[in-house]
Amino acid sequence: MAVPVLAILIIPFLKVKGKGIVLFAAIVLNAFLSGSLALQTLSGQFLEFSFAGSLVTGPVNLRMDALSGWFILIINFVFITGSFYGLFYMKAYQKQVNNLTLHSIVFVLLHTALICLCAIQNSLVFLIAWEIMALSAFFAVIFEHEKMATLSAGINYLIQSHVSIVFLMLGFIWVALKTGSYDFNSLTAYTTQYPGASGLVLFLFFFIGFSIKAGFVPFHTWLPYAHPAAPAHISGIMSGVIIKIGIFGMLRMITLIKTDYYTIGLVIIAFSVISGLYGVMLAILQHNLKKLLAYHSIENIGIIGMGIGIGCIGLGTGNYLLASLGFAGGLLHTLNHALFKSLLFFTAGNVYHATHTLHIDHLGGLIKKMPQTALLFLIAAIAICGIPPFNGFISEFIIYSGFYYWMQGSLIGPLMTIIFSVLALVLIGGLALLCFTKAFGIVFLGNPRQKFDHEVKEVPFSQLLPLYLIAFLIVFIGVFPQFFMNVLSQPVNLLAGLPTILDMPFPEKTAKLLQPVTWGTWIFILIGLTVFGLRKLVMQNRKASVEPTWGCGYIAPTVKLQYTAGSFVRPYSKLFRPFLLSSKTQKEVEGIFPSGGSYETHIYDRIEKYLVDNPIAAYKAFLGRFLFLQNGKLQFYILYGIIFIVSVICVPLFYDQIVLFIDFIKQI
Amino acid sequence: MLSLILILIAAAFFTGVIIRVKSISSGRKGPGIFQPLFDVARLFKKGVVYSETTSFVFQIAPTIYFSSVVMAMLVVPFGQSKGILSFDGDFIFFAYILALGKFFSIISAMDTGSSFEGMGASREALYSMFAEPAFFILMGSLALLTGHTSFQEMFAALHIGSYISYALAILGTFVLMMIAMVENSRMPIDDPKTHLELTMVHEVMILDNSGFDLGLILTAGYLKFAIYGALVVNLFIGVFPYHYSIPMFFVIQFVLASGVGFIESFMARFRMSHNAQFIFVLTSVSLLIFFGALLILGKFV
Amino acid sequence: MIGIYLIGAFSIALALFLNRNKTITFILLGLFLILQGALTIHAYLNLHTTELSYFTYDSLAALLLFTLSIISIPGIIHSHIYLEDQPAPQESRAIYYAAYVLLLSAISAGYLANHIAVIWIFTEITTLSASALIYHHRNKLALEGTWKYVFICAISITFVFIGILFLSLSLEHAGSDDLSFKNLIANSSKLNPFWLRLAFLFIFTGFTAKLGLVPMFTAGIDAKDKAPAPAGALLSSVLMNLGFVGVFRFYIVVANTPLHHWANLVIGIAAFLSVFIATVYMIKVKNIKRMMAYSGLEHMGLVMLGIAAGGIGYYAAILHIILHAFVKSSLFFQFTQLYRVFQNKSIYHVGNYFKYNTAGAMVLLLGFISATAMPPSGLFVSEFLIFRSMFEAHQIILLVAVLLLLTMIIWAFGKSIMKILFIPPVGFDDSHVPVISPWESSSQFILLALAVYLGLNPPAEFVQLIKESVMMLPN
Amino acid sequence: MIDVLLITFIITLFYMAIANRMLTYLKVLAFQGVLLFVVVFLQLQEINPVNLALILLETIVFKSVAVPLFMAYVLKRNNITRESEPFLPNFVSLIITTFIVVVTILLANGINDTRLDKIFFVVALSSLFTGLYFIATRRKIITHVIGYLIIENGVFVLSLAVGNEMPMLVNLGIMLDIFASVLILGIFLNKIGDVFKDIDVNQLSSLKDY
Repeated sequence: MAVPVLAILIIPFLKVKGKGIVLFAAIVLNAFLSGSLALQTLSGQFLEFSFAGSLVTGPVNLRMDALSGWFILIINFVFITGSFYGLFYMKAYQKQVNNLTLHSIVFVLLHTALICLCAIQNSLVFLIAWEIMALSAFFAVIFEHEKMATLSAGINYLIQSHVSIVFLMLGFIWVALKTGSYDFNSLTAYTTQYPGASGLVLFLFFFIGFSIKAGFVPFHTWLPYAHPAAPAHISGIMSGVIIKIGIFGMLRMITLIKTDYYTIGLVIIAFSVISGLYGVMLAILQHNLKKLLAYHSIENIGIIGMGIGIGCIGLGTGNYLLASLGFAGGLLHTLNHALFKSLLFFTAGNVYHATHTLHIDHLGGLIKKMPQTALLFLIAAIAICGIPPFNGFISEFIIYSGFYYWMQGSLIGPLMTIIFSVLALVLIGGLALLCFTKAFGIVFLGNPRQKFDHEVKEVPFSQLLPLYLIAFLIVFIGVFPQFFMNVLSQPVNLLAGLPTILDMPFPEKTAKLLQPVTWGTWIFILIGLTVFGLRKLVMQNRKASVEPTWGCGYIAPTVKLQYTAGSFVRPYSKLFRPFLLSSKTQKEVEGIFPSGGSYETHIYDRIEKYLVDNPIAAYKAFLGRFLFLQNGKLQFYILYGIIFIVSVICVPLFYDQIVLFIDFIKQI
Repeated sequence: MLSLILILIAAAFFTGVIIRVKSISSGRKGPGIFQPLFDVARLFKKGVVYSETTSFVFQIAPTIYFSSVVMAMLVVPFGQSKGILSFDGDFIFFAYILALGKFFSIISAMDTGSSFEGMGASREALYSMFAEPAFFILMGSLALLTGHTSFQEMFAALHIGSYISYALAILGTFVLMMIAMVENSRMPIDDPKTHLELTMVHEVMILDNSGFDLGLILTAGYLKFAIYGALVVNLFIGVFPYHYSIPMFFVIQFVLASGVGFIESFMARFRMSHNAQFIFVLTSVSLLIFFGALLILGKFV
Repeated sequence: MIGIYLIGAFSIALALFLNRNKTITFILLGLFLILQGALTIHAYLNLHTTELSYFTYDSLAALLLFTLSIISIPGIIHSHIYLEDQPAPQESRAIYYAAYVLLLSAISAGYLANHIAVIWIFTEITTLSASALIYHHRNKLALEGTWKYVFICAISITFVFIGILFLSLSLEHAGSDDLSFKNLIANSSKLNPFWLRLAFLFIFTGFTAKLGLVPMFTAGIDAKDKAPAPAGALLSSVLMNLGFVGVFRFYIVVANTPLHHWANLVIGIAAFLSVFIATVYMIKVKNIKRMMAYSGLEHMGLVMLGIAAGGIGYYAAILHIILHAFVKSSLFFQFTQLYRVFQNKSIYHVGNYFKYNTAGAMVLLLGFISATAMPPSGLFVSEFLIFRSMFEAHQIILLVAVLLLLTMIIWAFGKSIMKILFIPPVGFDDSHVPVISPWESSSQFILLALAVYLGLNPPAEFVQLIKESVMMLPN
Repeated sequence: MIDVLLITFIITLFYMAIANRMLTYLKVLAFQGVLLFVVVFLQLQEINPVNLALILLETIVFKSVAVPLFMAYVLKRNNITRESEPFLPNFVSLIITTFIVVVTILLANGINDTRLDKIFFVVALSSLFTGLYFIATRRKIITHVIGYLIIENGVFVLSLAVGNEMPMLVNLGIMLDIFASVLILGIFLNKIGDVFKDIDVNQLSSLKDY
């Protein structure tokens, strides 16, 4: 890990261009080093390094198992593509040299911290790495820090991640007290030693801590602010890997803490269902492209969570097949989400690059100006809706089959859970479809809704390169999932608690599961191509004329007549009003010669309002009551001292009197 | 394989029957049963007109829509005989591949930049979103009932025994049919014969399609009907041998088609604002089916 | 040695007071620094030896002396920069330096004193010298601040004296009337609890004025605000430590008596109230210096919570107070540069510091991270240990309350610091912003780095010293 | 004899409570200094010249001559009005002072400690609290200083009440400190007089956080 240090030392003393190159080199080198180890672990090895550490931390153990390997690979991939994309995205900001320096430094730090988090198994050091990660992410987010909104979003994120670290800290303190060691193994030791409630509560501590980072509802409120505020490649990385580190932590704890997995599973599923539904419900109504994507991250975290939940239930009921299905779905969806979400954010970045706005209703018709971006966005959109033939479908399919597999021979209680989770999952799918048809349709299709004074053009190809790479992977997973299934077998075994040596049913089963799906996908593509070919064949000797859109007899349509994002989702928002908190400001059109009307809706997060804003407001009001203390009057200052002394002397006396009195009462 | 052929045949006359029933019940003679096919054939011969706002999306969308329906058709079994493709959880695949088709039809509508088509698109998206849960829960309860997770196995293992199961079958028929209505945007969700764009759902989305593409879309529509019909049939013909089941297939398809015809001729379309609620009723009904399944399995005490 | 030191220091102070020549001033200051260093090394070399019968080189003193000598060097450097920067009359400079040296030497002597009355004397001397420093600007507000500080300190020092008298009353059955801590600890079993209770109460209350804890923290805030930043650095780091020494040494005595639990209760209450009040004002205050001062209040509260919790808390408290001294002083030093850029200490008129002085901005940033005890700052470790000790002492509810308050503090502090660093100020013309060389900030970087190093990877001797200094406490 | 003196001391406190001239306060302070000297003189078993000198210095020279003169000088220099202008009417403050004395007597009664001389203790505490009360309720800053001096006298009495003597050096240090602090207070008082025209406590309440 000397590379990042070196890079950080070098970067400040370089020209802007040099910085970029060094940064990219450092990331790649980092990725290479850690990736090689990760690959070893995925082939089933278990690596352990131990450092002496310091007097405070005690020995520091780095353990890399298949789980770490899987996540490290995801991180590396997203970071390489992200940094490469960032090189070009940041061209617009070449003026701000210091700022770029800071940015590059924290970028490298972020990458290193994330990789370390996957390996470190000493709670103190883990916490430190965790906070380094959070802080560097914070600084990466507030790159455009002259905007107040950006900054406050960043601070919001910082505080919430601090809350998460507080929860983690409490958990670790607890264990450290009981076992006297900071090593992660002590978690296992402790929970095996005292089975029952304690383990469960402990896990809940960690669960809350990690789910703040992962953005489970209701701990999600930082997420929709932080993502839009950050530069595109950072939002891609945040949504791609940083929230995933929360997932990683959860999985890590599942492997370490030995407790009642069944309950844990139910808890996780409950949270995930809520997150999934709530995330997508709000996503639909967002007018800011990035914010929309951010809410979708919450939704996808929900889906991943469902997978993990099923896995835990499998563990709890000792049904290894179920466990492996669940965890496989969860892990695979982690990868998938990292892929298509980063792709979406990068494309959104391209849009911002070209138009300098992210407000959906100001965009439109971009597909003609920037076809490649549009295509990439389309692919990602289809993938995130979980529609074949792309990767999103594969993981959702596994999770579905997990649910249906769990259904066999389970009792009424679980069945209820299952049916409602399935219901939720389906609704999520449908809503996602609604949402992304809206996003794609409004942003890229139709006519431009607004004239830009600057020319809107496609970004250079080199900037699109990493995007194509991601898109390729998306398609690849969609078409050849088996390959990744085999890669996944090690981590899944680890989680499903099976000995890694013997070859358990998992790969065959999923292969058996996925083989026909793959066929289906191939056949589908085949059909599509044939039909298209046929069409081409038929069309070539037909005349194809180009006319204006059919305006139903109205001959002078303007771009203003187009459906807007708001109107597209209006029927939906009318139906879901009770769950949402939307305020509208409108100016009716009136008179014979109307001077002009307007209509906007503002959506606000209801959970945020009642769970975050109001309590904090009350808290601050309460604190504000005590502002009289430092009132500048000397007499009062001295009075405080007297009051303190007198009360310390007198209160016990009275206390004794009261106690005596109570005893007296009792005696009567 | 068998199911494929049967569905194709059914698709040939299904829509025709509907139209015929409607015209008869409104006292006209009406066109021949196979008139729709002729229409499509005519369309295939025609040239096309593209809107100038459209892009490549608009061009590929009908193709993908069509092929998604065909793909869906391939996984539908017929009684004992599997579809071309049959595997655990194929109904998930079924639903999602259709969703792909829908996705593209919606964005192609958006592609024209016309306000009407946008309107239709938004409605379509919303309705299909509401329709899907019903389908999944229905399948889920069947899966629970039979212990299998693929169409063919489920239907094969599905044997009508007790009264509850009859009730379930009826309910299932209702749900499937209604989903079919939503998917094909027929009465009472949508009136294909309406003349005001503002009240259309599906028709308005394809305003700008023409020629070959339009043909593809229409054909896909016919196929969809037949597919859902086939699913309904499958609810009943679980164990019967072919010489009963195949005629049964056509009878049921015919009954369904004429039923649709009657509904369309004697019933008014719901108000747009009520549609969503109505569609969600399907979900509740399918939940009832789920409880019924629980009753049968005796897990519900 | 201590004799030499005191005489030397006082004479140097006198010389500085009289002398008006710059070069001689430098020489004298250099001499003092050397003397200071020598004392520290001497203290470390022969630990546990007593000189002049009132001064003992114990480990706590050694640690704090080390801290003080480290801080004094940049302190003097920044004072020089500060004084050069603004046109002050020659004699006011002379007074400033003299008071500075006097303060430092008084504090060092106070660390070393092994007799409570002697600590008392030197504490009083610090008050006097500090008042001179606070009044350096000779304007209305400075005057008000000084007046309050002096008066509050006078009152509280009287409290301490009353406490001492009660203490000597409590020595009734103990053979000797000697008030040195050694003797007290030796006879701790024979002390009369009633008088001891009163004594502890008064002494604790008295020293809170220096320690900057509830109830007598009030004037200290004004003092740190009004004093020139390099002096404020001392007031909010090493001087607080002196107050801590006063309380802690006597706490050791009490801890060995049945009153231990009661004392913990009193300290705990005061500590929690301090954190609470710190939060209340961190949210509202717009004056950067006052904000730092309140954060000092918060940290002292944490330290005392550690003491009250006991166990590992003792260790954590001492670690925390040392690290806090480094961090807080570096922040105050940084403030001098900040002020030079903006000529204003209200957050409204300060901003986008990152643009004008990047190195300084980095210091502010790292200082913020350290002051809010986020990892990887060293204070994280000590806070972690403090929380751990509270957890261990089953004060879960208290812990949760404190964590809530701390979160609020981080929010408020972060908001202001980020504003300072990044948001451009309203109506500020950066046409004549002085260019500040990054090297000025180097000393602050060193201090912060030291805090991190001592926190995360402390050398064995360091840990050993801390262990020794809490050795006398029952666990 | 000592008791008589001490009672006189308390009476002086009462007198201070009702007196409303600045100079009266100073005179009373001087008188208290004398009283204290006599008390200590009678207290001392054997006359140790150094000790005697020290006490002379501490009481007569310092408490009853230097400080009152210095204060008078400050008064004149800042032409402070002669009235003390308390927040509360004198009558009330008299009652409160009495109350304080009564309470302290009761408190002292509660304590049973052989080496604690009760009456000393009572006098000490009552003057301590009276001083604090003065500081809390008088409007002029100089009355704060006077209050502080009363407290100092109380502490001095307390130190007599406590049987054992401090070591000489310590005692000296303490005394010097008090002297210095009073000096400093006076100096700053002058400054305040220069800076703020009238010396009212409310002038000094601009350093606040709300």
